[in-house]
Amino acid sequence: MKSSTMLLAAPEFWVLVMACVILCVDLFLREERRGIIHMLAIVTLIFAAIITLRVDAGGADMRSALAFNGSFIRDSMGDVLKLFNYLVLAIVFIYAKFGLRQSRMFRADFYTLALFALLGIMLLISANSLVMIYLGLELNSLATYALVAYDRDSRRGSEAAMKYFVLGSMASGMLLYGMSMIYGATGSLDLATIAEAVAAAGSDDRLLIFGLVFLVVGLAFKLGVVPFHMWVPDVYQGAPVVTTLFIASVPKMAAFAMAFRLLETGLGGLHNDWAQMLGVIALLSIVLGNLAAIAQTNIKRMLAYSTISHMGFVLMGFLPGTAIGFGAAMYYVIVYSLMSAAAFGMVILLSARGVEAEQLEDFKGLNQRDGWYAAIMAMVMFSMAGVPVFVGFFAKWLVIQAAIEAGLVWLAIIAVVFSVVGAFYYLRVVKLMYFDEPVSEARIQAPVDFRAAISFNGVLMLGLGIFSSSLIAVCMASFGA
Amino acid sequence: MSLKMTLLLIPLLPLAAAVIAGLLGRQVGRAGAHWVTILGVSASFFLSAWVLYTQVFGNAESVNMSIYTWMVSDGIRFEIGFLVDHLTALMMTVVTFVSLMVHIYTIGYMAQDPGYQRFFSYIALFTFSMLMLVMANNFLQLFFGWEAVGLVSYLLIGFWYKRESAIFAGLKAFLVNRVGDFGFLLGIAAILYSFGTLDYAEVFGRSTEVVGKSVTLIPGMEWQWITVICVCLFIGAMGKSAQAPLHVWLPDSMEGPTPISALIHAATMVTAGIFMVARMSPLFELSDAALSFVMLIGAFTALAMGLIGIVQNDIKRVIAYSTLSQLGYMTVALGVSAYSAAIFHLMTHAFFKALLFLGAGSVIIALHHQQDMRYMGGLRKQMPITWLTAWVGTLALIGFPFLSGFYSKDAIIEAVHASTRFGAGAAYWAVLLGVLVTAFYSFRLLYLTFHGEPRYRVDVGAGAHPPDGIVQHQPHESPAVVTVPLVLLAIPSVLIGYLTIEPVLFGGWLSDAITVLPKNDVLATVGEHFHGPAAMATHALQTAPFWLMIIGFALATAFYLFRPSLAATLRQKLPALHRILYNKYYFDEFYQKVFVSRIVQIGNGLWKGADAGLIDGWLVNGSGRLMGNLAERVRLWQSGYLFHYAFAMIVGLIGILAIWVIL
Amino acid sequence: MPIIEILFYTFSLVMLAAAVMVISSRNPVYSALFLVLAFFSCAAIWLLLEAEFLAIILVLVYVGAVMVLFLFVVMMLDINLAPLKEGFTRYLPVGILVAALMAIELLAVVWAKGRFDLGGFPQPVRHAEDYNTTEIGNWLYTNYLLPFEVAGVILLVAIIAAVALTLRQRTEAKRQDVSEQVRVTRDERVRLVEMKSEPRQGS
Amino acid sequence: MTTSWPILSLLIWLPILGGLAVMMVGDQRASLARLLALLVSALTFLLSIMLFASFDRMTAAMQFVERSPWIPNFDIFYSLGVDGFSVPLIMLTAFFGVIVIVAGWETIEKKVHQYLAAFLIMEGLMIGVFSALDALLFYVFFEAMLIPMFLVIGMWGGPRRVYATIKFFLYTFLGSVFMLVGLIYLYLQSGSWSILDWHQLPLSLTVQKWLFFGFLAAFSVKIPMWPVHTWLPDAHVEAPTGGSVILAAIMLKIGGYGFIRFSLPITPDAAAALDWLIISLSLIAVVYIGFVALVQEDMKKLIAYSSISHMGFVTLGMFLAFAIFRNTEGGRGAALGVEGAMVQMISHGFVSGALFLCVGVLYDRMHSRMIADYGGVANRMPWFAALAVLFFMANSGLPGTSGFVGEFMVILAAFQANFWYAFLAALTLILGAAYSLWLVKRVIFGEITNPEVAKLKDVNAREALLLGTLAAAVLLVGLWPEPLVNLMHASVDQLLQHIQQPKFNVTGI
Amino acid sequence: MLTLAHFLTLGALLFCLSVAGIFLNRKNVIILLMCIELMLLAVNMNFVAFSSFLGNLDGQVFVFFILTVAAAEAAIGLAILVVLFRNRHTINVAELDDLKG
Repeated sequence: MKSSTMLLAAPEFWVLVMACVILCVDLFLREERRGIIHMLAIVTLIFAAIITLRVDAGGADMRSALAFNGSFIRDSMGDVLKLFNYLVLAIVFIYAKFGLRQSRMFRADFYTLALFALLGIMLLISANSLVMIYLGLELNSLATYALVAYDRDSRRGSEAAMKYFVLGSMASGMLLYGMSMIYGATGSLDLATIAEAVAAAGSDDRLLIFGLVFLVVGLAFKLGVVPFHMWVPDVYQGAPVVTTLFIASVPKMAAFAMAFRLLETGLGGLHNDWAQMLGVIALLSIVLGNLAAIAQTNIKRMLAYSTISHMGFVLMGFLPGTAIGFGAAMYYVIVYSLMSAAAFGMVILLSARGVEAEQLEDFKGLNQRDGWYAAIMAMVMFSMAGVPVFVGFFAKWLVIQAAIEAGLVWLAIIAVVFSVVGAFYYLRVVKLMYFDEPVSEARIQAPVDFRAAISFNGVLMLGLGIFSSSLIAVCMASFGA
Repeated sequence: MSLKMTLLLIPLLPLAAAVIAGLLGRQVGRAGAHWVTILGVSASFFLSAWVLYTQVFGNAESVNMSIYTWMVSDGIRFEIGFLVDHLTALMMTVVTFVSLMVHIYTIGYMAQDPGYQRFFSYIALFTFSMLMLVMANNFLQLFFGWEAVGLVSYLLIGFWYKRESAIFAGLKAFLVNRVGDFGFLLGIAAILYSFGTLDYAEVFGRSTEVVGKSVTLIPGMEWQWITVICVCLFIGAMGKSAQAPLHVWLPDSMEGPTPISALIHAATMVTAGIFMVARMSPLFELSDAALSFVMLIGAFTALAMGLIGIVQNDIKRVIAYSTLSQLGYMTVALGVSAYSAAIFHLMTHAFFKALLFLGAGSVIIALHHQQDMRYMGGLRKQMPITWLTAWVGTLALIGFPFLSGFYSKDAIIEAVHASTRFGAGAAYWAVLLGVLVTAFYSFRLLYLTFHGEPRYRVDVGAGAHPPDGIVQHQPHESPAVVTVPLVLLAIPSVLIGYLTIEPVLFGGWLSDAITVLPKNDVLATVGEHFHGPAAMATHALQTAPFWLMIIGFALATAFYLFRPSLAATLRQKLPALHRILYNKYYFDEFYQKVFVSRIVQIGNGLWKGADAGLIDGWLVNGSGRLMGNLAERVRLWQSGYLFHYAFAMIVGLIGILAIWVIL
Repeated sequence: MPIIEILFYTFSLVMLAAAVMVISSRNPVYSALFLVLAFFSCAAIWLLLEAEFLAIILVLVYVGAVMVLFLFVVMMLDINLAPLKEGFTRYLPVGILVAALMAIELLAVVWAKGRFDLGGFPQPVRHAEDYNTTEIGNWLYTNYLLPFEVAGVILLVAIIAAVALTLRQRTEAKRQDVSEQVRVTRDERVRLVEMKSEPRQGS
Repeated sequence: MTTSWPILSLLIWLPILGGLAVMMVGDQRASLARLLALLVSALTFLLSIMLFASFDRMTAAMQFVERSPWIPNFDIFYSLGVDGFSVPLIMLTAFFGVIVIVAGWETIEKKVHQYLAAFLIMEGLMIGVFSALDALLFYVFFEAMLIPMFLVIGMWGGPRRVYATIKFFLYTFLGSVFMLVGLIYLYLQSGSWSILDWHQLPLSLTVQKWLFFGFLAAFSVKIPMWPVHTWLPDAHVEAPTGGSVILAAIMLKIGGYGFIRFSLPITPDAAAALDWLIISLSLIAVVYIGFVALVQEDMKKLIAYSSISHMGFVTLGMFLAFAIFRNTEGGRGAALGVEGAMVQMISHGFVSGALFLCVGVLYDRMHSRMIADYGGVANRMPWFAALAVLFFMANSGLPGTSGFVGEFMVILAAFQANFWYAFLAALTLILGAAYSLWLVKRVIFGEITNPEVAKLKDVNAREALLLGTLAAAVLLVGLWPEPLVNLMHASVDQLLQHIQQPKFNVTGI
Repeated sequence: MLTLAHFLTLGALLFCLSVAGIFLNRKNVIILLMCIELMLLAVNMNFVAFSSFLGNLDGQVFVFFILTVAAAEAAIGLAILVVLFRNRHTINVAELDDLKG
């Protein structure tokens, strides 16, 4: 192995080093100077971005290359996703700093664990073998389990963590079972070799499909789609809002990457089979997620169900198995992360000291308290509902186009109908903010970096919508479309 | 001044006057309002008269010109333009003359009314609309004028908008007219369908193209296309000219101020239907069936409405029913292809009926808006001019020889007699009996109002709104602005028939506008026996109509002048007949029950049942509720129990395995 | 080689039985111990497959460390064991049904005709000389370098997470801070109060 | 004037950016916000007049075309252009842009800047709908428009505003997503998002039918047609005056415009095959809704129902063409129907807008919309009464007012197709007059019974200006529709030419 | 003669047992953690068997990683368990139902 190829993983190493640095720095910091941790974390992300962008300075052959004996891959999809990971995580950190301070939980653990989770995500994105997929996934998951239980005195937090942990472990057990079958059928753990073996074996090898089913289940759990979605609402609700903010944004991109790597890179030969499975799962998710969200009064839970339906939409992008389809799914997942970050950012913003603004009712009369924040939230909600000109619409459009391209017009129709059903509960939030009288007249206060971040995040909903071409182009280009 | 300018000024002057009086009413004041409108209308009248003069005596060519292109669509030009021939000129003159009289009269009649300017604005606007109607050279403009006069009529009937009955009457008038217009519009559409144009000249020029074409609108029934067109058009006329069964609005329209009853609901607007059919004679001539229909409707209206007039007590209503009856005569004339006779009667009727209405108005002013004849009587002493002119009007109406009504009505009866059209026999009897009836109710009105003993009491202290039968002041003759128009209208009521019957009916005077097929030309038949107006009058003494009129007169005299008790006795002897007549054959009740309340029922049913219940309640909100219920059910699956979650995952796994691996 | 088959079946049965006991045992301590038994049996089976290194690791890591941790936690938490088994039998039929269904599906694939018999997967060659451990060691530090590093990170995360979750610095607990004690000044401790002398009684 | 500067973009973005600027002005400086909004809307209206003036009436081709790439990956362009169908509607929109700003001048007190901004943004989006030539761009404008309206109804509306506005939003949203599926399908078939390209795209009859239903779902809700009209009465009733005005005057027209731009030219054969459906629904709307309107107790609801009934004429006029082509040789009347539908849309814009303003005038004074609360308004508000009667007369299709022209043309055209179509359509003459004038009778005329009515004051200068302007417009179109109709001849002819050509390849697909 | 199928069967049965354990166990969270260990064991069994029969060490290396991760997982799981017990004073699965709906 040439040592230069190790540089391909430079961003990962940087993040690892910095996570450890932060861990150590914290030991020598006094309570009131913890802000440094935050700054360090942001700096980590900024430099990670720079490094990611500069990795190919080494030469054109670095643009898409393998390292570590083929278990690590760098490609443009990975880079784009990683860059958005940094961006979203930076936003998350800014929101979280305020949220953690509000709830008096501002400790370095959050940053270290989140950075380790990021590391897991980055490895997962760049994984090119079953081992790396599993390890990346677990690194991410383990850090996330801990983050869910981050509020150590919360009944609900620990309940959620336990549920997440048990179900997550079970899901990774199933994933592993599937991997073992794939390994057995192809004799390799390397995705490229697997792909060759699959192509040679043809798509009617039952063993492959058998393994595929388990892989799909594992993936479905990670994405949180029906019927492997049960953890999503409980974890979103039970976890402290800063953790929910994290879970709901960054790891979704990793889940997408994992699905792409496993299904397309590895098992592309079985496209027909997994497209059918994903179609059914997507349909169930869209229907069930949107339905169940209607009945919620807790905004975290509502957004959780909405996530389920959004992930259903993401899966629709996989159906045609074409570059455009994957591009659409990737676009959707990036957009979703941004929307979700903004939505939970608003929840953090509204949380009074120590009390989370979990109830939908807490959004009442927001427009009268502060028009700008209400506008941001409204944009996020309309975007999630898929109303043009906000970016969420373009995401929905692309995945629906993918479904139609795959010949599944009926699925597209059901999806759009249920997106209308979904629009109802998003509208309800807008209704609460704009049409109802405020319960509390308390001024909404937030530090300037929070305000800047959430404004930026909200304006992105509109900006990425009106100028949607660049991001779409980037996503499509990632798959060569 | 060019002809085009003149013709433009004729309608536009009243319009301008209306706009000034209406929009700037407060600025110009009451006097300003009546001066400006009277000036406008009189100018219009003189110009019209000049146009008539040039048409009749100047041998001017009939004018057909376009003012502007309203719209071009689909290659069809919709124009606004004027067609001026003898018929139009005659109508213009009659309209502007009566309108002018009414304007002057209004100064006195409405003197106390707070809506003075508004009233003048309306009647000037009406004059404009009516002129647009009669001057039209195409169906679009005809329809425009047609609806515009309807609008003004609506506004004027409801002029006293605080009065519930008035605004109801206005609404009713408009709606019943709209029923007619519904047919009329279909007729116009049929014209466009058949000829591809709405221009009179072109349509009439190519009218024969549609002969022989037939159409099946209801399966199994084949109709002549021309009949469909004509019947549709005539339905419009039925509405506007208040032919049964669309007559119900006219009596109620008497809720409006009397001047407009005279102008709109007697002299001009209601005759628009007659005018229209006469104008369309090139079409109607082609359909015997349609003409029969026209004739029978007219005959029924002429007789049946006259009968109602016998038992009514409201002075204006009696005249209104008389108007209906006379309109029936005109319609019958149309139906037997005696279009000229219809127009002739239209003209004479305009004068004497306006006269009668204005006379009635004069009485009403004197009795402080008391309209019930049961509280009148003996007014001839107090109001000699009104009384005399009323006599003139009555005699003209009943067709007393030498007076205008005689010539026109007798011509119609003769024409019907001469006609061989299907149903002409029945029509003849109807119009004949109508003469008796006319004479009876006319004299009844005259006697009850002006003769006998006063049936009212003068009580100075009775207050502003005394009960029936009591007046505050001794009645006295109306001012000059009222009586002068009466006199001015009385003159043509007497003379116009004698002077014009020969050219109008038999001289082919209207032949530039009216087409009569030779086989239908009953007036030619009648004309064979015509030897001048005087001879006609003397000859009349030997004919049935004259004696029927005398009988009517005698009966009325007996019942209402000499032995008033007889009327009451008769009423008691024939209660059923009286009730039917008094209730106007229950037309209103029938419409109320069958249409109005049914429509409201349907509306409510559709609204509450279909719209709110089925579509909104069941489909729209129902799917909302369904989603809500499903949501509640779905969220129960999320039980909170870890083992259920795990179980769901396993079931999902098993399901996928079962479908994709095992099957 | 019947001996190998006998060994296989014996250990298999022990392992499955132990697994059944793990999930059905009333006392979590017993469960843990049965789990240990299952691991041991498994290690034995892996030895049959010539995976000595993993077999040893399994015993060392699992039985030696993880199971001890389990037992430690079970002991540490003062759990009332009595009600913890209720309802097990109530849901047993459904559970067995579903588990059986799943087993049938799994086995249907495993025993799909000829897929896993010796034709497709011949008996592995026995290695007499080379050590499985050496081989794995070689692979771990070459081909699997990155995963190996990541595995280390995962363990680090586990430590951090476990500490973060369970270490509690009770704010209400009273702790001694020597430097603070040393740095204390007189003013912080002593306050002079001037008081008027009490007026004499009865003056 | 040349097309060298992007007049359409200006028309779209001036109000939108102006709206954002108004929003920036903030809550505290309401009068500044008003002035700014008025300035922006007036400028927009001026621009629309320039558009009208420099529009070439002789050609059916798109004019003032702008085209630049938007989403190149999917061949989506920011492409704008207008023809004879869009220009009048754009003018109408810009006109009402000014009207609603003035209408809300004093009556809106809460969150003035947001109110004005919502209307300005909505105006820009609606102009965008009328000028978009790219289907996705159209869809974006089409949907985005819902948001400001949703907020307007919800924030400044009546007591049941939440129900009404959510119903409005979801109804319309549901309809339009079906269209989205259709649009995507068309893109995948043609590889282009250009609406004009789609006009030329051959499609099998079955596919056309599905697409037709997709479009129908969107536009029938928008316009609205029976039986998907039930959002309209609620939305109208609860919306603030300005909202009702825009809703009635412009938004409904977007449905009609959609039929002309999408359904007819893209799926002509399906439209021909299914014209009976549209015609039946239209006639049901005319008659059924006429009956329903008659018994309404709420003024706004009555006007709302009357709007539905009038929009029945629009759809009727558009879809008569096929029956006319079948039944007659020359196809005379087809253009009359389509142009009648267009005129009806414009006219209904003026009339219903004016009527809602009238109700607004009363509501501002009495805070009631119930007919029973009124009576004898003419006693206290003569000028108002005069104008209101004019508008109600226009609503009932009185010749000389704009309301007549469209109905007249459509009825004439309907007769060319089938006597009974014309017969049923003409029933509106009776029903329209009945509900309009019955309302007039109960509200405007009569003795004052409610002491509140006795305290009414006549229209002030602002209201008089508004209503007077509209009255002038109503009369102008009624007395001389030629300039309006003239605009669209070329486009209508081309459309009719186009829809006569079968698009499906009989042997293929 | 032992074939691969025998080992796979063992893995499959173990897998089913552990899964059944997870959803049958309604009282004790600790058992759930043990079931997870069993499940990983089943997977490991598959990998080792495949590895051996394929003559390819990748599977065994994977097992090594799985064991590592499983240990880490156990540590975190137990930590969560401790936190859970501290907060709720129970580890009864059926009582973990604050979050639902």
